[in-house]
Amino acid sequence: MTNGRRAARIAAGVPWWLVLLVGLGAIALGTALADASYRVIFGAVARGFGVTIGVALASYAASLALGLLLGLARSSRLRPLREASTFYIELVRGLPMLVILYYIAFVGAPALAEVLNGLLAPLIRAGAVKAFQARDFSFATRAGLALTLGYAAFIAEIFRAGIESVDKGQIEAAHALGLSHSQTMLRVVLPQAVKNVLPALANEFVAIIKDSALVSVLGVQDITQIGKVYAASTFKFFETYNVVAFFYLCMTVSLSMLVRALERRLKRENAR
Amino acid sequence: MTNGRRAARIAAGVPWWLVLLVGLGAIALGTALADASYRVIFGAVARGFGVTIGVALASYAASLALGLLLGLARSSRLRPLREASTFYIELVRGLPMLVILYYIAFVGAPALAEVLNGLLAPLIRAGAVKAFQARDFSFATRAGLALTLGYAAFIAEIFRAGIESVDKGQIEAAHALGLSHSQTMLRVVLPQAVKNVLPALANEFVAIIKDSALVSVLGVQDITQIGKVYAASTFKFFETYNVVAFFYLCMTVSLSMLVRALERRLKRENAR
Amino acid sequence: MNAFIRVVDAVKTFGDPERGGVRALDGVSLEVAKGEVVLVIGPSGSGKSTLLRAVNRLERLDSGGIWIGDDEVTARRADLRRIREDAGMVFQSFNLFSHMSVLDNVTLAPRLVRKASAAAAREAGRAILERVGLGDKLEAYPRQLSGGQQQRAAIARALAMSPKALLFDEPTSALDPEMIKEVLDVMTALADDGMTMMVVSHEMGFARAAADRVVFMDRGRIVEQGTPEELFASPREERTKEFLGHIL
Amino acid sequence: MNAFIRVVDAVKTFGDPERGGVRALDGVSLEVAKGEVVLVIGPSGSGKSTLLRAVNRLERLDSGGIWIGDDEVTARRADLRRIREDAGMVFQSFNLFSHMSVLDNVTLAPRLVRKASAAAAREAGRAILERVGLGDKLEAYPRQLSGGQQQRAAIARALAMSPKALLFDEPTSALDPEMIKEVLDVMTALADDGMTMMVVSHEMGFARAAADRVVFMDRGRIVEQGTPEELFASPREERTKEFLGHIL
Amino acid sequence: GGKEPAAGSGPAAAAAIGASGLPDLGGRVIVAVTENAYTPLNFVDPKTGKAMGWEYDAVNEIARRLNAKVDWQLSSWDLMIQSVRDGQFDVGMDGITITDERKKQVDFSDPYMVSQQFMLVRADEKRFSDAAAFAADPKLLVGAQAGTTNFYVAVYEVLDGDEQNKRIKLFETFGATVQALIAGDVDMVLMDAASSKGYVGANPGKLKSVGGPLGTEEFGFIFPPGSDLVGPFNAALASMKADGTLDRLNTKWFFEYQP
Ligand SMILES: Nc1ncnc2c1ncn2[C@@H]1O[C@H](COP(=O)(O)OP(=O)(O)OP(=O)(O)O)[C@@H](O)[C@H]1O
Ligand SMILES: Nc1ncnc2c1ncn2[C@@H]1O[C@H](COP(=O)(O)OP(=O)(O)OP(=O)(O)O)[C@@H](O)[C@H]1O
Ligand SMILES: [Mg+2]
Ligand SMILES: [Mg+2]
Repeated sequence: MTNGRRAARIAAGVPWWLVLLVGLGAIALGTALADASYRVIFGAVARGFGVTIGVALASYAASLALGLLLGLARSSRLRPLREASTFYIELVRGLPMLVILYYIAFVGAPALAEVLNGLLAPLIRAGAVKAFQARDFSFATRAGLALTLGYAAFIAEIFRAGIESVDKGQIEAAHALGLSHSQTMLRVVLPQAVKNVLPALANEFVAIIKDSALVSVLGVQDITQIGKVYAASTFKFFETYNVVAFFYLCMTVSLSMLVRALERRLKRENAR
Repeated sequence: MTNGRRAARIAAGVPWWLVLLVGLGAIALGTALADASYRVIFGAVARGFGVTIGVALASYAASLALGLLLGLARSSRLRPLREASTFYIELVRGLPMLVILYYIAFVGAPALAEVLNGLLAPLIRAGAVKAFQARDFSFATRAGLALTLGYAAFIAEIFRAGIESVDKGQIEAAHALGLSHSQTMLRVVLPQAVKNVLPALANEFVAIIKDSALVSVLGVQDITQIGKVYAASTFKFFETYNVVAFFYLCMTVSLSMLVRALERRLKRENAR
Repeated sequence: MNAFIRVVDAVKTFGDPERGGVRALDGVSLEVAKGEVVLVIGPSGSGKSTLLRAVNRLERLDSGGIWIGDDEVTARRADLRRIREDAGMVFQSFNLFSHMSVLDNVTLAPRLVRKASAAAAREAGRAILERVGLGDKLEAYPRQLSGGQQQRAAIARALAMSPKALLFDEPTSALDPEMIKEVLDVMTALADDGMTMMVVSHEMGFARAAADRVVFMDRGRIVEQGTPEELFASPREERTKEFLGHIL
Repeated sequence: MNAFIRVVDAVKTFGDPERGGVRALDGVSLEVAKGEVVLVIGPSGSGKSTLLRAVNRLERLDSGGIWIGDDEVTARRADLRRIREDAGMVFQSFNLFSHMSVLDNVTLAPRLVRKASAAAAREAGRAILERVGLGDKLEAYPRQLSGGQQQRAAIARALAMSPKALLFDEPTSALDPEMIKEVLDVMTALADDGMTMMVVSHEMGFARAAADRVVFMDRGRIVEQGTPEELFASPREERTKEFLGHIL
Repeated sequence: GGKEPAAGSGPAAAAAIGASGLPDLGGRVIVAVTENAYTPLNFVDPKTGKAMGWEYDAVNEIARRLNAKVDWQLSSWDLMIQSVRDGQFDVGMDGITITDERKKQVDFSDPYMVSQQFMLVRADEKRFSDAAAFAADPKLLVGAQAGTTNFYVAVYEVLDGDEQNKRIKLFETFGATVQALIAGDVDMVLMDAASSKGYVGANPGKLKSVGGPLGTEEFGFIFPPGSDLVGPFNAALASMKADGTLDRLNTKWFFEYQP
């Protein structure tokens, strides 16, 4: 009896939409794997999975770091720092990611090579290291760099919002105890800010996974590019896009679920 | 004296980053228009401006309407409604916009034509109307439809957050006065929710302008597509992308400024 | 006693009773006569708000019943609109509709629920706002008012539905000392006019001036009740003495 | 009088003075002797908080000066750390660091500002928390404590820097009636131990039990001051009488 | 090495030099780029996942003859000419048609293949069967990829030479143009014989190829301007043409290979 009731209670808590989504996914997977041509496409596209995840993870990690610095600068007390980071953020947030990708690929990378050569000039002259060439940066690297620079602007804004969301009373209390401004930031404000924006940061990861599809325009062999290449060699446009969509959904929906769970947990914790 | 001081105060309030950005933009525009080949590119890309704005505006308006309905359904008391809208939102938010575009263009539009033909079958047989063909929906229409369906999911989440952000006390007070649930929603909750999320909604407009660049994959002659075709035929890759970036920045930065001003005003109003 | 509000053996539990749920109301019975002013006091979490909310059916009971006049509030198919016209509610945090002027706050329910004409509702609203001393704030927005003014506007809003009883949940505890008086004055005037009132509050001045009866609750039960003089001067129960020791 | 805290003609304006800015402090002079407990009362907006915040240099003055012992708080290049070790502050809304345990809250400043060793800070912190009756809550997080417990933890946090004076800004006004007493008890004990204190509060019980002097402020000025008995029983100024009429 | 004698001066000259007379690049690494999206020139075998095709075989053979190694890289068609021009890669190929416009950006090898475009239409198409009939009916639409051969052939060989002609619908990929054709959005897509064969085979009963060859095009390898590889490549190409290697590659990829 009690067991039955408990089971019923648990069942009532499971969201139908998720059951439906997972069910449809399973059916799609089943039919697909029964079909020989789908099986081939699956195996092929799966090879791009690692690249997509790798590009997304690396750019995400780098943009977290850069975004944190930019966010701190944006809420700094020093005006030049504040204005410079605002300039960067507004500029980058105003451009389509596609345009950023093209820029980094063709202007950014050669420029970076020259800057590095300038910095390492003495070593290069001494023959200790070889001069950099633009081609030393692979397209995957450039794509990652572009995603990093682009997402850093978004993440900076999230950090800034997080910093501003921390109750001013916390800062006053820290100052009243004699903590310096940087101690207050580091020990009191940031830990709370980060906790507040964890769900927003996690959402950016989902977004970066989706936007990593754009790196295919540089020929990086991610899920989308491999899908494109396969569609061209098997002449099966649709089947391929179905598989591509399936892979993205697997990643994004499961991550979104995690974000939701995280949000709920934080809410519960704060409510306690 | 006082005039001087007031001028100084106003000058101190102007953000440097904006001055710098506008300055650079003006210099870029000046040099560009002095250069004959840039002038040509400008003229060419400008032709896509109307398309970009048109597609963005139309999809935005439609996704506001659809998003509001979905958002209301998402916070409805009826479980089937809630689950259905969650299903839609999670599915669509999990897919790259590129994938949505391909689906709508090549599966959605032909299916829509068939559905319409099915509905209008008697009229068609009577010869009163002509049967629909997929090509009756231009690619611009399909691109707009795809952006609409995609952004509606994001906008629904914004509306939901707005509805949840309204103080529960407001709902209780309305109920205590005898207002029905729908009256409470319509007269008390929604007006406040919309006001709270205005900046977020405006940000989505900036985002849709940027994402409208994706419609170029369907050959819609927007800024990006014209730029791409132009670059491919003249090999003035850089110059063209500079111009494309310039156009996007003009739109997005000025809109972002408006959003900021709106945010500040709302904050001030709420603080009063 | 000719009971107007009747609460009979009300029980309300929050959360799963098997896993440490809270019994907010643990068998409360109470009668309030027409025109009577009952003050409810008690420590935090004792169930005072839950009692008021149950009377207005903002909260459903697990068991027991509540009647206002001839209407059974707790009936399965109770006419919610009728109940809410029977008893108006004033909240601790005012809960004025922040996107509307004071006058719109006051006229909204008459227009939507009573289907009053806009003109009639405005006329009536103006009169009521006059009565609570806000005749010059008709077009002001809630955020432009002091706390005391906001609470008086909230009282006016409740009065606009001409309720037979008014329920107040700590109407002054979010106010600065100087504003408390202006709100209590309005409430005292209402009591003098014969309004039936249930008030959760720890304002001793108001208790002495306007309350007919004081009810002391603890852990979801009524521990003791009596006239203000009786209860404050010579409480019978240990728990009451202890509590009064803290707040007096 | 051997003044320990000296405020001389303090003036502080918020906003643009040309366009209706607020003069929160309008020439305030006040001396507090070592070991004295001064209670500051006054209507909302009268400048009580601003005065306390100026003493702790959370707010800068437009003109005038403030000294604590031999340190000039208002000196251009004042050693902020020193000032904040001179005077600790307790806020109305506690402001405990919500991501740290109670003990970490108490030991953070000694470790960062005083460079105390973790072990020594923990030992001292434990002793102070014992003293305010929270010896069993060392590892609890603020959200797991009642309001009264949180405020006592905040007092402990201020005490951990062994300040020569303590400033309290409405320490009990965010608390439920039953929790007010436990906080006032801790404050009274501190007063008895000879701590120099400036307290903004309208708690009459505390005023009578612990205050050496009561200062009444209005519109950024000190209107009247005296012992609690003098001021409450026979205020001289009209404004004081009116205000006391509301809160007593 | 110095300038080779008259690159592309015809089979006779190449035969005179002979295979053994080719330049020796001394094991140098040549960075080559393609996209893998042009069956059968460069593509990924669906079954094995291995990159292969006519161009892979040809360049590997050229490198072998020149004593060089090939480092294969991938890029997208959008970027290929630009990135070769920038020196990112030493040689690029993706069925790139030799045009005067492109010659201003990059250096071309001698042509290694002649390509002809055919009209791919829906299987039930009855309104036209050649380019003239297509051009004559203003209701008929053509799908193409911006900046590619099929676009220019559609503009200049089929339609009126106006690049803005509304009858041309542009898409990102071959796949999308074919999809639009099947869906009825466009009525014709231009495509080389091999690709046409592939798409007809992959969509049984839906597509067919009509009309004669249009717009004969010559494909060349592209190099950064002033590249020292142009000469050696031309020499190797000539030798492969002379000894029948190119013909064997054509047979292997255009007739024997079944996608
Ligand atoms: N919506 C709810 N969900 C869960 N528990 C609730 C809810 N509302 C009230 N409670 C619990 O019921 C008990 C009684 O709450 P109630 O608000 O009636 O007390 P109260 O006497 O009004 O206290 P206070 O003086 O703090 O307002 C408390 O333990 C409270 O935590
Ligand atoms: N940061 C600030 N910016 C602008 N005005 C301020 C600021 N802080 C205080 N004020 C204004 O200064 C005046 C005095 O404020 P203060 O907080 O000192 O009053 P108070 O006596 O503590 O009032 P309360 O009892 O409401 O806390 C008020 O008019 C207030 O609005
Ligand atoms: Mg309550
Ligand atoms: Mg204050």
